[in-house]
Amino acid sequence: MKKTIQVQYFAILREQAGTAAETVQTEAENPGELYQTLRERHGFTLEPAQLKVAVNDDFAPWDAVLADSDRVVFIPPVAGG
Amino acid sequence: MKKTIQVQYFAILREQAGTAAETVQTEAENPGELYQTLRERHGFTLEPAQLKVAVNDDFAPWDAVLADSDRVVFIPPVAGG
Amino acid sequence: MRFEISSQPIDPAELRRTLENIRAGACVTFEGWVRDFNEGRTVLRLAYEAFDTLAVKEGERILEEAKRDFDIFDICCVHRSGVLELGDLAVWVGVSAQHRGAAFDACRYVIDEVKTRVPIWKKEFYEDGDSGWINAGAG
Amino acid sequence: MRFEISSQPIDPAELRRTLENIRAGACVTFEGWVRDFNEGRTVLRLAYEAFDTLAVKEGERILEEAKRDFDIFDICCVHRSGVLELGDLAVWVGVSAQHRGAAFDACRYVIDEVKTRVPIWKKEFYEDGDSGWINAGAG
Repeated sequence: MKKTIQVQYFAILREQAGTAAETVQTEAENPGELYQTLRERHGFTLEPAQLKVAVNDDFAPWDAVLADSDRVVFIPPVAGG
Repeated sequence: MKKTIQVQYFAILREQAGTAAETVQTEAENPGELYQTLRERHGFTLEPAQLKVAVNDDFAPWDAVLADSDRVVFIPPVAGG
Repeated sequence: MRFEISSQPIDPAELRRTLENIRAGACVTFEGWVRDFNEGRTVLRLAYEAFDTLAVKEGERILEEAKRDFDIFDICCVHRSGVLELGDLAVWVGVSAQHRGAAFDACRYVIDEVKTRVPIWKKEFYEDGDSGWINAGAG
Repeated sequence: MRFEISSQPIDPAELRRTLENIRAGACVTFEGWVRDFNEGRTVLRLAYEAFDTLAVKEGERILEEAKRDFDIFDICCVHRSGVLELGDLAVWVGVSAQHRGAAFDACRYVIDEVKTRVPIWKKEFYEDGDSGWINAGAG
């Protein structure tokens, strides 16, 4: 079943996607499947192992079950300070 | 042979001596002997083992040879910061 | 206790005042400054981008961990976002405590954790016209 | 590099500015504050007394050791003398360095050494009217 996911992009992912956010209709069960789809579409260079995931503004596992209207962020390696 | 030594006192030694400085005529060979004399005179409570010594504005050993006009300071345990 | 992402310049003197406490004997601060050289390249300026909501949430968790694990009174961290020039203050951490050991340890804990856990990204702009996101190796 | 005994209030913002350097990525500061309680007694105020010439000489030696042993750019320490009230700044140490590890380590080294080596003495004045020199046990 298709659901609507809000995806927000930061840093190198934002630049590679060419947008800071998009709304995706997807059958992806979890962030892992969703990244696979979006990586093919946008040509993201980062491997999943280099990323973390946030669902609805908190960290979540790659196999978290996605629900309709969830907000997802893929988090590149951080570099604060 | 008597020599003239300028002694300066700080903190608890200043209070126990009742003065910040005095000029002493002494036959003391070194700061150890000098402290012994001054301790008897002023009733200093600190043992030599609790003190350090400065001669002419730098740290010196207790058995440093004192010369005429030397400036001596007995240094109570410090407590900066 | 306060963690903040700020798009405006950080005023360290003002932040330091928020830590004042007459029961505190020690205050340790860390400042991260934009420097002109990194990994062999001359840097002209930086841009920080933050995932604000999660950054604040994770930053507050780090400060709570520091409060729990070290004997401190107060702790504060502010991290810049946006474009920064050489010499600008990028991040400020301040801790007040009864004794200095806990203040040093907590301050260092916070900056170490912030650098690895808080979703903030740094883009460097180089003298040669190139630019790049730090840590975002081609993979 | 500067070590100073000051009979006047310390201005941390002004001292911090003296450390600025666009090659530096980190600045760590330590402040010692007069607190209201020590070893079970309520403190009203402090007096610091320093053997100025030797204090500056020994303080400068400590800063030189820090410059030699840690990879830092600049380092500064100012210690108050005279009467201080609760909350007053008694000692300030600041270090700038390329990286934070050296800045933390050097800052901590300096304050640890200053507290045990520099000839400065502290008298505490208590709520009950008593007073005493710290560390000057009756022997």
